[in-house]
Order: sequence, then structure tokens, then C-alpha cells
Amino acid sequence: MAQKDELTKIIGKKNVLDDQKTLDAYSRDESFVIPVRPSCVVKPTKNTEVQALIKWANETGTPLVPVSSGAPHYRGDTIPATGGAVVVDLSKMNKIIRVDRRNRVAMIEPGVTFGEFIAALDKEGLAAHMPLVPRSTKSVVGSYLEREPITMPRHHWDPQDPLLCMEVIFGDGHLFMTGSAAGPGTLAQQWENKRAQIRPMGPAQTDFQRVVQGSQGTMGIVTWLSVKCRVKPELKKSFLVPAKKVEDLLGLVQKMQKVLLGDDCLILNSHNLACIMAKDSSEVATLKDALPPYVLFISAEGRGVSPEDKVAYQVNDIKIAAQANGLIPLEALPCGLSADDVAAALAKPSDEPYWKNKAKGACRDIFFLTTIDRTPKFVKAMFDQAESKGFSPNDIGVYLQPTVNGTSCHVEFNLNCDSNNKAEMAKVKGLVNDSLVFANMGAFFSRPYGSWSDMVYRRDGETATFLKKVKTIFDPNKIMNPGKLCF
Amino acid sequence: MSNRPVLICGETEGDGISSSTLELMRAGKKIADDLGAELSLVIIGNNISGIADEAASYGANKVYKIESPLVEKFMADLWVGALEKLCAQVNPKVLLMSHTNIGMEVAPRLAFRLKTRLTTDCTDLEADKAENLLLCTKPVYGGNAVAIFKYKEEPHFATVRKKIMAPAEKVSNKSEIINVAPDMDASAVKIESLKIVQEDAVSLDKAEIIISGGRGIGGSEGFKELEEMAELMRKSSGSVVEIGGSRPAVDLGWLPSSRQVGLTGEKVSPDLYVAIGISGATQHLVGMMRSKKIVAINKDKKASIFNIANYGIVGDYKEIIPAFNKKWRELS
Amino acid sequence: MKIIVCAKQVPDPEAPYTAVQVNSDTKEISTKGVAPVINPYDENALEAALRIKDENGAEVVVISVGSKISQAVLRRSLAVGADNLVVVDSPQFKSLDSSSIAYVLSKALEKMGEYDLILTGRQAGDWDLGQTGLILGEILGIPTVNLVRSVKIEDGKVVAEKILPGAYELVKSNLPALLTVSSEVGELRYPIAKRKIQAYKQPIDVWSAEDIGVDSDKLVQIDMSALMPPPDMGRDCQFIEGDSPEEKGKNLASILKGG
Amino acid sequence: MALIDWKADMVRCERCSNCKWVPWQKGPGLEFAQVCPSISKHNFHAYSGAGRYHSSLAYVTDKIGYTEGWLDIIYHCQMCGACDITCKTNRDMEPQEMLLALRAQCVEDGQLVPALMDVMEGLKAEDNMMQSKKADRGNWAKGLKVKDLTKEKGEVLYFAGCRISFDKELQKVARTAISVLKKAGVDVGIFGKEEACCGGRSYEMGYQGEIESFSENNAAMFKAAGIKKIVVSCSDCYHSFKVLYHKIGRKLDIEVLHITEYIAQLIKEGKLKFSKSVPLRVTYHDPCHLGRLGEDWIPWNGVEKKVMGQLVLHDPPKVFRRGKYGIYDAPREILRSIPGVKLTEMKRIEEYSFCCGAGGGCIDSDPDYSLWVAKERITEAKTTGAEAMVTACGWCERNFSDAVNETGDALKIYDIIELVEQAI
Amino acid sequence: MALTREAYRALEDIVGPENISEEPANMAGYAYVFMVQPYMQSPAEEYFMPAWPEAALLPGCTEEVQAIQRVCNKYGIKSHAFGTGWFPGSLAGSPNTITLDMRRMNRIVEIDEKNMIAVIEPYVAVGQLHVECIKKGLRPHVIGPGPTTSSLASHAACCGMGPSSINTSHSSRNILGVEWVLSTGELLKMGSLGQSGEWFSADGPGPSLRGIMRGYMGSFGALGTFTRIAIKLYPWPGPTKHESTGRSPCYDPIIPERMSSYICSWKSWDDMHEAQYMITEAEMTYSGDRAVAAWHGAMMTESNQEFYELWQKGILQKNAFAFGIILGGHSDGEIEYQEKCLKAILEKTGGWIDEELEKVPHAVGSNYWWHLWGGEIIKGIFRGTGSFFCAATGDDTIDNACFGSYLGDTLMKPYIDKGLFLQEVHNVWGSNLYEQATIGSHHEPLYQYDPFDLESTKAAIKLGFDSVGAAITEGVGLGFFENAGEMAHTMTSPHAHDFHKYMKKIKRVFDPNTASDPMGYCEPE
Repeated sequence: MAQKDELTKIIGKKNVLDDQKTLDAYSRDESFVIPVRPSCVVKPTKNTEVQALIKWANETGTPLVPVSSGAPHYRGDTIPATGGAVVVDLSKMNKIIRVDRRNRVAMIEPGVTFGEFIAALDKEGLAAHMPLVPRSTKSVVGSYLEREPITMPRHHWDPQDPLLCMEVIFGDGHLFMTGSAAGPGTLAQQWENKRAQIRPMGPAQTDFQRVVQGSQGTMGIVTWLSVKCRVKPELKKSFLVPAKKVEDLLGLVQKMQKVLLGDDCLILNSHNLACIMAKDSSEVATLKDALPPYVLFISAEGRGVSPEDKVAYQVNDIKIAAQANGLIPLEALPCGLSADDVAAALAKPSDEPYWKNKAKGACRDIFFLTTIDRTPKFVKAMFDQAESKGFSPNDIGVYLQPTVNGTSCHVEFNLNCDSNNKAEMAKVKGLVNDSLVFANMGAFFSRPYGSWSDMVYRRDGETATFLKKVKTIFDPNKIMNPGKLCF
Repeated sequence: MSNRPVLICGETEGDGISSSTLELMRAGKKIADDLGAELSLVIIGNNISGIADEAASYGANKVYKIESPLVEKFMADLWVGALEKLCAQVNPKVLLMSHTNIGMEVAPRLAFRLKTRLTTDCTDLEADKAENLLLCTKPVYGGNAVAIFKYKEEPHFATVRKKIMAPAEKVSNKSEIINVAPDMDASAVKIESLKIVQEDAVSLDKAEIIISGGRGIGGSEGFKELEEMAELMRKSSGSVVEIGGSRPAVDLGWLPSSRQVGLTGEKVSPDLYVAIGISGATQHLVGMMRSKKIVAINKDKKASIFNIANYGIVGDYKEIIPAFNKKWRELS
Repeated sequence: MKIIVCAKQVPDPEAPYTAVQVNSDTKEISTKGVAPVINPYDENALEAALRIKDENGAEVVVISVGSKISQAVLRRSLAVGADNLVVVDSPQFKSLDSSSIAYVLSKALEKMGEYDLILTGRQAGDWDLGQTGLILGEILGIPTVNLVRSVKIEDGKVVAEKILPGAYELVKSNLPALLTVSSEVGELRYPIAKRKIQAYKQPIDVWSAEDIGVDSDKLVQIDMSALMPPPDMGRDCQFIEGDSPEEKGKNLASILKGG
Repeated sequence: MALIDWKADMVRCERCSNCKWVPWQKGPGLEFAQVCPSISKHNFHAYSGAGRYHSSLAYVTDKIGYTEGWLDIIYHCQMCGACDITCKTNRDMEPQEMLLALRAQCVEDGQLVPALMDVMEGLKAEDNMMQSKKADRGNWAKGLKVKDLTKEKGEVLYFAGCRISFDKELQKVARTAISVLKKAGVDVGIFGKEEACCGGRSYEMGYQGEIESFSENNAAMFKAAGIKKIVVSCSDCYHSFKVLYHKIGRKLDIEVLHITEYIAQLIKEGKLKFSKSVPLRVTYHDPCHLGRLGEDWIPWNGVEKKVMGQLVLHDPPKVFRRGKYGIYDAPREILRSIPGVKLTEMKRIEEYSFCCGAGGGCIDSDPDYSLWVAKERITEAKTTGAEAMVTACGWCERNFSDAVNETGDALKIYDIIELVEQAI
Repeated sequence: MALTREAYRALEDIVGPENISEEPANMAGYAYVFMVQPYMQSPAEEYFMPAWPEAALLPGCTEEVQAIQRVCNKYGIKSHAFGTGWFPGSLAGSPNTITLDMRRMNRIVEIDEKNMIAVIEPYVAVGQLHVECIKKGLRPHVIGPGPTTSSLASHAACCGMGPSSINTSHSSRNILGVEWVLSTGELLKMGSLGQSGEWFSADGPGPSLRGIMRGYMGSFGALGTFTRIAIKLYPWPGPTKHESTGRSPCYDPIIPERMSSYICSWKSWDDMHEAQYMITEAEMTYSGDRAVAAWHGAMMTESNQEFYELWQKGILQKNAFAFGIILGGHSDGEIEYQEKCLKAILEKTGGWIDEELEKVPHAVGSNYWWHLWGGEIIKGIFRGTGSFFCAATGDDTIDNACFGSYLGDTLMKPYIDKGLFLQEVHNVWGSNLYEQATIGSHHEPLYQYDPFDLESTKAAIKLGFDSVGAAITEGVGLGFFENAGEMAHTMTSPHAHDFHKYMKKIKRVFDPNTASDPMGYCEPE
């Protein structure tokens, strides 16, 4: 097969796979997107190979579908939308290029998982900005490129955080570096001049990395990212704030964001907290029963010249703020679950099984952005929806994550389900595809996976029009993951 | 000695040469000496042999005499033509006229015909020996500034203000008198003179005391008050006392123009100048600022006349003058 | 009957003397904070023209030559009754000497066509040269009378009183003719309010040097070898005191009589 | 100084736009934050202090000539000094002086506004800015028993000014002032019909030459009458006598007092006592010429010099008038001492007060614009909850009264002296 | 080339005759801005932008801006909108361009206290917004030039660092919602605004068009006009009103409870930067910003003369390596923590707070105003000589800023020695430690020149040009002036992955008829 030969020339034989099993594995995921088999899977090991690959794809008109994380995938973005595509699996590009404690930045390749990343940072006295308990196979680069929110809104200044600079090979085959990494000078020269690729803006009058982020691999292939890290706290005080309703917690959340208090700040319902903290499905059920309906997890980290004082004043202020909202921050819940245990769980990737699959073996998510004050109406709507579709409210996990310093909020509903239960899966599919209900209420599906893309781009044709124009700039031959988003 | 003379265009006054011409001759002589040129004089009129003879005593090398019945009276058109021809003949280096009504009318037209540049109403003349040019000093901007003009075009041509220079004195050497054929054509006269009406033969420049009124007098009636004052002073001091006025007083018809003191009227320098109801526009000040003593009476304290007055009274002349007259009588 | 009045814009000769600044270095005179005016003698000429218009009916056209001529100032002529205003404005016309102004005027007159009478002021309040009108008469080759104080039109001829020392001469001339007008004509009338408003709206002719075919080689600027402030004649005025005007008058008499 | 002499300032204006706003340290929010009437109305940048710098730079470098639009920009300015003060909170520049030079340049070049030409014609002929007959000037004092200082000597002169003398509705201000001063035992006199304009307004209209003769006249009249103290109700006159005369080299050796200063002084000395309550919520409008423009003139005659490489200094050192020492406290002290009067302040006060709109000749050259500005100020005054706006200048009062009449607002406009009289 | 009458009438119909002008004197106001010569590399004696706008318009609403833009496309005219026009790039610079003065669009649409969002129009000045925000316990990001500048302009289309960047980031990072009239006249409502009319996020769906809208520097009107934007607001620890005492020119702030103002000094760049690492790691300041001795001295004095006298006392030079700090606690505990940290950091790094300097009248107050909202900057940077420009700016780590500071000193020194700029080496401004320095630290080696002095200006032009070269050869990074406009791009882009080529494509694709002035951005492909 000519294609395989050519790919072999570029990538090397052992990194070009086209066996049925592999192709099947890359043709489907945990989402509701239609499975399409790629024609080939390649695993490049360095950026020059990626660049050559893209040039080849341009010449041959072959669609490329980049993948960073290991299975299972949940969003459908790594499944080819057209036949004849080549999947570019970047898992073999898994170097941690640089960890810079002084400037709180690391540079990593797409294949690096959170587990590897955390370990490497820890050695240098740094910690990663974590999304909510990622699965162990999750690529750090993948997570950040997808704009997965992190659990610390105080450190989430911009939707693109903690992504800083990147090396990307655009769909036109041009290797590019964004932000201050762009130049002048090679990376080595930049390091020499004490630069650490931490300024995300630019170069010049364009923020190229913003176009790549959230693009689901449709603009180019990222070959490394520099990412914001935080200094590993010398001490950390965590609290669990129980509440019957989401509404009850919001005053405290808003206050903390408004005066920059605390580090972690997220709300989970009993189901999700149980899934994260329990060992297995049976423990989920018992733990869940012991938990209050909603829990706000907050922490205050101490670092810098006076870590104890930093934590002390924050704890004090948090308590006062909680009291003002009729709430009590607890070090441990009456059921015995301690805040420190939760903190520990949030600081690392998920144990197996992945917490989302823990209760019923599978899970489908509905998530979008809104503002903190609007979250209760969406929570209510989700349960109303579930009820109307006959889906058990008991199987719905709720995760509310303030983002961008509290100016917006990620709302996520995790619909726990049994993939073998066709009737249930149909209901889940219905709920996921019926997200228009939320959109009509003002929910912003900023990361439109699968069927959501049609919904959002139909709602806002102008944006779609201009995104298509952008696409022509960076991927003129439309070889990058065609069929995704509005492309 | 250059054969290009300093030529003075003279005027007659009654049966003699005019005083302003004599002034010019003194100034012209100096210029001629400085430039190493001859001094010449031209006289135009009818039956002027006697005057020419008289004029020949004032130090000119030559006196040109242009005699014609056509110029019994001053006729600008004929004067201009005659002088144009004479200049073509004698090719003067410098040409001077008095800034009189005649000079004012003839000089610009003549200058145009001679294709030269003219400086009018000069208060001083000087020869620039180095460049062989004439320096003409002239007050400008109504007397607010003094400019010196120096033009290369020839003949260097100026009209000179009266009463600025002393008149020339008689010398023993007589000038050569040259008769110039008049060559005048009556048809050149485009202006018909219907009549000359004598109005008020006053010579302000001979007055020792001038009582002047301006816009502040308020009307011709007011000048009667001034006349009474003048009469008193005449009687008590025996001086020549005249009534004068500023331009507005003349323009408004309260006084004949012969009594106008100022830039476009007479420039006077009496022993005493009493300015009543005159605000002191520069154009007036130029005409009287050389007076030996100046008294100003004006209602308006901001009037600039006070700036050049020795004595000032702020107030209404109608109240002040009768009291003044009364007191003057008492004291006389 | 078409009467042309030549009007020059000059710094206000009646500006407070302290506002007049003589710069000997640049040989420039400025009247600080004082608006320019139409040369007062030209205003006299305009008044003479308007009187003819009152009497006989006539079209009065005011023409002004200069550089940066202020329309606001010249439009006053329209406000008092002139029928049209022609402004001939060019940077080349800055401080032209008399013969050049007369030349430019003659070119403008060519463009304007027929006219019957030209009136100018006897002299301009800036340089006080008194030449332009007479030279213009020479250029045009028309009868010219200097220093008139009254102008009338009788039987298609102009009759004027020409000022002589202590007398006047009644003169008569065919038309067209040029007369220079002296202040004895009287001051320019005041505009009436209604006309003022019209005057600021009325279209006027603004011509450039090119418009009238001026040969710039023929233009000569006024030039001086020196410019100086006048000699200071300021005297320290002694104000005669007195509790009443009468007393002041008496005191003055005493002082003059005494010394 | 001539316009061209301000070229350095024109070039060094960096377009910071502080000239458009109330000083930021005073916390202007969304409303009433703009300090310049001209840009507030016309919006184009050229109608601001900075804009006039830039257009003037274009003018002096021959990039633009006189056009209708340029003149519109030049004459649509109240010369209120707001841009001057706000600029000078930061810079060592003189916007007001540049604006004055610009106007003077226009006047010298004959680039005139018809309405102002008429005013000037009136001034030259009748010695007042109101296009009225000189003979009527003393009418306001008819029936008042007050010393005529043109006839007899006296130490205190009350100078009514053109506006108050001729504006029939404002004549009460002068009459009240005389009555109040007399009640305080002041031996006050007037010039009556012999009073002449102070010359200040014409100066700001660009006719800077006129003030020469008026200042000379007034100084002589003051001297002749033996005056030691001039009291004025008009802020323009105050500014002329105190500031402009000094500026043009004719500093009066007489105490110049605005009536508010004098009243405040009389209250302090116990010569004026308030016995009646005047129950009124008021706000006080600082007249530009009494406030920011009212501080003493500081003569300076020197050159610019550079130190530290390019630091712009002046030799001898130049002291800038930055509006710090205007008359702000006296009127407020008076209002606070009147029983019953409750003073609430507007946002734009003291050195960053908003002009009434009448200044710089605008009341004559563009009355609509002038009124628009007054209405802006009235809107601001109303937000304080005041029943009345008190001012201390006839021009302000005239313009505000006209505006209130036009809008039908219930807000009353008073000269401060009227409240003083009510309280005695 | 004047507008055709047809085009003019079409524009006039949109905004009304009172809101359009082509009067040259008016255009002069839109063609002048400081630092134009070094920025445009134009001759020293040329004070104006190379091309004057053909007309200026004052649109009143988004629909008018759209209509104007359509007219531009129809008649082949370019537009260039600006907020307050402080920066050269904000003014029209290409021939056949009309300028849109956004002054009439000056509303604060909303201040959403709960979600810390302000929605503003172009002519809302930073100072105004600040006052309205603190009423609700919040504050906006403020850029260096201070309170008069348009908040929208700096966030959407210009550049955006300021003294409080340590806690309020870079303007490009604070954008939550955007209403954007593209060069074609089409209206783009980004993110959540386009989906549901809510202003909380402008990223997505999918790739973020914020990346096209602007980068480190904004597009300076070259990609259309931003008519309304939503920006993030940040905590304000002080009272609901700014209070001050005194009268012009210096107004002393009443520094609120639980806030304090310090000027801290060190003996070298290295020590100061070491302290900055500690300050940012401890997250302990409300604001922190490099205090250049010369202009900090200018800020605290009422005139150049007073400044010069202060300078001669030597206090300022003694504190040449200074960093102004504002502490602000929402609680007693927080402010105590901050004070304690500051003390500890000074001890560890050999820093000090100069008592003599603090005693200078207005010293503490001017530092406070500067940090609060960029106030006093005009005194600091313009009063002395009239203008400034920058040598080799950069934005990356604090260490890189330190490296850049040494380079800046070196580049400026020969000119300073010749007396061509204000005398003061070590005048590197910046240390805007964005987001506690986690995304970089800005430094600007600025030199103050006199635009009225031709030699001084010529030097400014030359050093400005040479600085771009130095940024490339010395590798300090691409900062401020190296990042905006065709001329700079031509020099720098080949050394930075040819970013220019993409910008040209963006310009072509988003503005097919070049109906927006490319001057401050780039010419289309």
C-alpha cells in the first residue's frame, strides 16, 4: 500500500500501524459519535516527523486526526469524521523537556500524562494545575488544549490557563512557536537569555495559541507546550463545606473569588464526591448516602516567605465569610471523610477504575459554561430533564467549577450509566443531544464536541463563518481533522 | 563732479520761491556735496523770471526755468509731463520735491513715468556715500514707527516734509539759469479747473499758541468757546494765537481743513498747544508733539493725549474753559 | 454707473499706542491684540462712493489687494452699502509697494471690465505713502485728481472739490476718472443691523494672482534698510487738581499765567 | 508672548487628554466628569485644550490656514481655564496662555467673528461690552444715596462692571451690594456713568490691545479718586483688575477685592451679622474668573533652559499658576455662616469647576452654545438636591437665569449678595 | 485625496452632519500624537502622522459603525477607530482613511458585581470605570498611561500593561465578551455573547477568535472596530470612594485603612529582581511596579523645578533600584500577612524603605495614585522633557527583565552621556509582574527626549530603530514597539517564525477590501 510506504518513510516502520485491531480501537470511543475507521495510525516521536507528515498529508490530501491521550476517550474529537484518515497518536512524544522551578513553568510533549507530569514537577518543588481528577491516561497537553477547567479558579486567570506557549505545526506544514517562545532565537538561546517561554501573548498582534486551543486538532498539531505550574505548597489547609442545595454555597464561592481567597474551590454533589473518594461501586453507594447533597471543597495553600501566615489569614477569612453565608467549613464531614483526603485525591490522576466509570461502568458528560449565580437553574433543569426522560436522578453527578477568577463557571453533569443497558444509553444519548434546552437557557457550550457543534454553530452563524476563514489561514487544504466543529 | 545732478523741483509762493523749496535746497545741497553731484533747481510757472533770479542766489549750480501761460495755475498733468521731459534731459541722480499738495500729486505720477521708486513725506535725508544711494527717513504707521528706505532705482526720489529742515541761505555765487522750452500741450490737461475758492488763509505754522479742538468739542458751536479763549490770550500776550483741530473735527465739518493739525494736516510746533477734547490718536500727535508746552483737557482719563501733555485736566471743557477764561482775565 | 473703491486692509491706526510693537530685527510692526481695519482713508473713499450711489444710483464695488485679507474686516464695506466685494489675495501680495499694488489693481480691473469712476483713499494708514491711487491713474491713463473732499456726478461728468492750502479748487473731468479722497469727505456711515447679517452671507469674489494674470516678476515688496520705534515723546503729565471742574480750570489759568 | 512662542508646548503636549476631565484624584465617575465645555458639546478632539494645541501646531507649521472650521474651533471656547488647570496638574505648560495668544493672533489677522466685532465696536464707542450707551451706565444707582467718586474722594470703590450696570435684571446685585456694604458701615462710592469697562472680556476675546487703554484709564481714575480698595461683584472685573492689569504691566497698587472676600472679611471682623434665617438648600457655582483664574499673576520674564540633559526648566525659575490659590473659600464661608442655608457641593467645583458657558465671548458669538453649557451645569446642580444655585458673577447669573427660563427648571439662581442681604 | 462627495454624503447620512468633519484644523487633532517620530521613524521635524485622515466621524452606536464600515467597503475608503487616541497606533496612518472618534459611545453598559464583569463602550475612561467599580468593591485592569485612556481600547485593540498587572494581568487576558464590527461591516459577537447574549466568555465555541482579535498588542483598528466589550474585574480592598485632600497640582490621597504605599529600594537590579521572585511567589501585594527614580521623583513634585531641586538632594539616586508597592488587605489578617512578608523579603534581599524619600511631600501619595490607576504618570514621564520612547523592551521571566534592564542601560547610556535624553541611567520601567509573574514580567527601558529639540528627537528615532535590532541580536525578546506595525514586523518576523505572514493572511481574510487602516497592524497579503 502506497500510503503505508510513504508513512513508513516519514515515521519509521514500527510507528506505522494499520492492523485491524488498532484501526478499530481508534475508530470508536465512549461518545455517541459515529465510529469511522482510520486508514492508518502513526506514532511520531519528534516534531520533524510531524512536520513531514503534515506536508505529506497536504500533498496527498489525507486527513490527519491527532490524538494525545490514551484510551478511553470520551469526546469523539479523536475519531475520524471521514474515511481515509491517518490518526496521529502523539503518545510517543512524551518528553518532559524542562521544569523551571524559579519561573514556575514546565515544557512538555503531548504524550506526557498527568501522573508523569506530577512526579516530575514534585521533584523540583512544583505542582501542576489539575483538572478534576483526570484519568490516568490523560495527556496534560490534551487536557490543556481542550480548555479543561482546573480546580483552582484563583489561578485560572484566563480560559487558556495553564497553557502558556506552544510549538505547533499548522495544517499548512509551517512549524511555529507562539507567545514569547516565538523568538528571536532558538529555545536554547532563549534559555540562555533567561527566557522561559512563559508569556502566552503574541507574537505581535495575534494570539496564535488561542486559535489552536479548543480546535480539536483542526488547526495543527502541537508538539510541545509550556505550562504554568504552581509552587508546591509548604502547607495546605482544606475544608469541606456541606450544603443541602447548590444555592446555599454560592455566596461563599463568590466572596472567595471576589477577594481572592483560597486555592481550590469547587462544588460536587454527593454522587461525584463519592465516586472520586470510593474504592469501588459498592462503596460509592454507601459513601454517597453518608454525604450531604452538595459539598464545596476549598483549600488554602501556604507558600512563599511566610506560608503559615498566608494559610492562617486565609483560613480565618474563609471562616468569617462562610459564617456570613450561614455555612461551616469542616476539616472532616460527620461521615468521616476528611478534607485532606479529598485534597489528596484531587492532587493526582484518578485511580482505576476511572471515577466517572466507578458507579455504573460508563459515563457521559454534559458540560458548558455559565456564571456562578446562574448555576442553580441549570442544576434544576438537569434534574427536570432527567426526570422527563426517565433517567434516574440518582445517577447524575454534579460538578460546578468556577473558572477565570470566578467570572464564569464550568457546569458539568456526569450521567453515570451502564453501556450494556441499551434503554438507558438511549436516554443518556437523548439527554446529551438535547442540550439545546441548556443552550436556550444561556448555557455556553464553548467546547462543542460531537453533536453539540451543530447546535452552537447554528445558533451563531457569524462565529462559524469567521472560524472557517481562520481555518483557511492555518489549514488551507483542510487536512486537519476535517468534519469537526464547523469545518 | 558727476554730471548727474541732485534736482529739486521747486514751488513758488506768491512772487517768490516757497519756503519749503528753500528747505529742500539746503537738504539737497548737502546730499549733492556728499554724493559729489551738482545741485539743480527747476521752477515751473508763468512769468517767473524774477523768481528764477531770486532762486539763483541759493547755491544751486543750475536753475531750470520752465515758463508757460498754461501753468499760470498749478496743473498736475502739465507739471508731470514737463518734469518727465526735463529729467530725460538732465538725468538727475536724485530728485526731490516738497511734501506739499503739489509734491503729493506730482511725485507719484512722475516716479511711475521715470520707472523709479519714491519715498514720500520724508523727515530726513542722508546720502549713503559708500553705496552712492539716498537714505530716506520716514515716519510710518501713523507715526508709530520710523523707517529708513534705501532704493537702488534711479533717480532716487523723495518728497520731504515741510518745516523739518532749516531753509537755505543766500550765497554770493549765482546759479546758471537755463530756460527750458515749455513744450506744453493744453490737450494734455484732462482736468478742467472750474474755480478756486479761498476759504481760510491761516498759517498754523506761524502761530505761537494753538488752541485745538477735537471730537470731544461736540460741534462747531463749541469752537466759539475756544475762540473766546484764543482772543483773550491774543490780547493779553500779544502772541499769534490760532484755532486748530484734529482730523475728526475737520472731517465732521466743524473746522476748515486748513486748520487740521496732524499727519494729513499741518505739523506744528508752537510754544503752547492746548488740546481740548482731543483723545490723541497717533495721527494727531504726529502733528503737534513737537510743541514746546502741551496742555490737554479731556473727559476721558484714558485718552492718550495725556501721555504727551505737560499739564492735564480730566473733565468737561464746557465747565473748565469759562472758569479758565474768567481766571485768565483776572490775572491779566 | 459703476464705481470702484480700492480698499486696503491695514493694522488699526487708532490702536492704543502701547499695543503697537515695532520689531527692529524683523522689520515688522504688529498691533498686538488689535484687529485690522479697512484703511480709514479708503473708508472715506467708500463713503464718497456711497453718497454718489445715494444721489445718482450706482453700483459700488470694493476691491482689495493683499495677502491674508480678512473677509470679516472687508465685508464691513458690504454692510454699509457696497454692492460687491472683490478680494484679490495671494501670498505674493504680502507688503507690496505702491506701484505693485497699483499694477495688481489694474490687472483686477481688467478682469472686472467696464467702470466709470475709481475712488481710492489719499494714502494708507500703514505706510502713509499716498502713491497707489495716483500710479493706478497713470497705469490706466485716465484723468486723475488728488485729494478731493467732495465728489459729485453732474451730466455724466465728475465734479470734485480738490483740497488746496486754505482753499479748494472745483474741478471737472470726463469719465472714467480716478480720484483720491481725503478724510474731509467725512467718516464712513454705520452699517445697519439687517445689512450686517446679509453682508456676512453675501457671496464675494476671491481671486488669486493667477486668476487675474499677474506677472509675479513685476511685483516688488516694500523694503526698508531699518525700522525703529518712534522717538519717545512721553512727558510726565501733571494733572491739575481741583475739587470741581471750575476750580481745575482756574488752577490751570494760574499755572499758565505764572509760567 | 505670540502664538509661535508657544510652539514648544504644542509639540510637547502628548495628548494625555487630562484637559478634558476633572482631575482623576477627585474621582469623577461616569457623570459630570468632563471639565471642558467646548469638547463636551462639540466632541471633536480639536475642541479640547490638547486639540487646540495640535491644530495650532498645524497652523504655525503651515499645515493648515485659517478656515471657517478652524475659527469655529478657536471661538467656541469659553477661555474658562479648565484645561489650563487640569493640564497643569501634570505639566509645566500654559494652555490658557496659548489660547489667549491664538485668539490675539486671529484678531491681529482679522480672523474675526461678526458678533464679537459688533461688541468691540460698542466697546470702542461706548466703553462697555453690552452694546449700550455709556450715558446709561450709572442708571442702576438712581435713587441710591451713594458717593460719586468722580466728584469726591473716597477709599472704597464699588465697581459694578458692564454686565451688572446694564443688565436690568442684574442691577439689583449692585444695589444690594451697596446696601449691604453700607449696613456694614463701609463708606463706599461708585463711578456711576463715568465707570468704564475693565477691558478683561475683550482681552479674552483676543482683542488684547483694548485693555491697554482701559487699564490706563481705570488706574488713573482710581488714583484720582484716592481709592484704596476696589470691590467688585463681577468676577470678570475682579480678574481684570487683579490679574490682567498686573500681567500687562499695570499692576494696581490698590487692594482688589471680590465682594465675597470683603463680606467674609466683614463677617470675621464682626461688622456684618446675620440675624435672619434663610432656609434654603443651595449649591455654589465657582465663577472661573474668581476661582481658578482669580489667583495672583506671577510675573516671569526669562528663558527656557535645559538641565540633566533634557529636563526643561526656566531661568529664572518660573512659578506656574495652577489654580491652587483662587477664591474658593470666601463664598463658601459666607454661605455656611448664613443661618438656614445648607450648602451641598456639585461634583465639579473650585479649580475644576465647570464654566457657566458665558465666557470668552461665547455668550455673544454663539448664545445657543453658551446656553447649552449653562444647562449642563444646571443639570449637575439639580443632582445635589439644591433648590438654588448661588454664584458670584453677573455673567454666570445671566447665563444660568436664561437657561433656567428656557428649560422651565424650578432651580433658583442667586448672586451670593442676595442671600447675604436676606440674612441681615 | 479628499473623499468623493458621494462617499461623504453617504457617511454624513449615517452619523448626521454634526458628527462628521473634514475640516483640516479638526483633522490636525487626529493626526498628532506624542512619540510619532520614533514610532513611525519619520523625520524629527515632522510632528504629525504621515497621512492625515480624510474625515473624522463620531458614531453613536454599533449600527452606525457597521453602516460606516459598509460605506468604506463600497467606496474604497479605510477606517480607523480609536478610543482616546493616546498612542500613535491608535491614529489613522494610511492615506484615504477616515477616523472614527468613539467619544460618543461612552456608556458603562453594566457592572455585574456578582460575576465581576464590566461591559463598556469605547469612550469609557479608565478613571471613570475605576470610580464606578470601586462602588461595588471591584476594580478594572489599568494600563500605564492612566485614567484618561479608554479601557475598551487598551483591552480590545491596543496594548495593555500597567502598574497593577501583578494582580490584574495584561489587558489582552481580561476580555470576556466582545462585540466587534469587522472591517466588512459584519457584526461579530464572540463567545457566550453570540450564543445567548451574555457577556461572561469570549472563547469558543471551539477555537478562540480572541487570538485573531488581538495578541500581545492589539490590532490598532486594522481589523475593525470594537463597540462593546466585557472585561474581568478584580478585587478592590478599599472604600467605595476615592478621597483626596489638597488642591492642584498635587492631590494627596487619603490612603484607605488596610492599604499602604511603599517605595522599596535595593542596591542592584539583581537584588531587586530576586525580591520580585519572592513577592510574586508569596502573592502578597495589591500592586507592585518598578519605580524609575527620575519619574517617580517627577510624580511626587509639583513642577520640573521642584523635581530638579529634589534630584539635587540625591535622595532619588540613592533609590535608583526601587519598586513601588501597594499593599491592600480585605481583612486585617491579610494586610498583616502582607506587611510581614514585605518586611521579611526586604530583610532577605537587602532591601530598604527609604525614610528620607517617604518624607518628601506627596511621595507616598503619588506612588499610591500611580498604582491605583496609573494616575500621575503624565507628570512622571512627560513633564520632564515632553515625550519618551523605549529601547529593547521585552516580556518574559523576571530574570529576563533583569537581563533586558542591563541591556537597556547599555543602549541608552551613550545618548544620555551626550545629553540627548533626560539624564538617568537605570530608567527601565516595567516589572509589570503579570499574574504574579506567572506569565511574564514586562520591562521598558525608556528614555525621555524632548520632541521640541531636533537633536534629542533624532537620537530618539535612531535608538528606537537600533533597539529593534538589539532585541533581535541580543535576544531580549520582542516587547512593545518591536511588536506593532508593518515596519517592526518586517524586521522581527523573520526571527520569529514569520508570524507576519499569518498576520497578512488574517488581514486579507478578515478585511478583503482593506477597509480598515492597516498602519498599526500590517498590510494584507
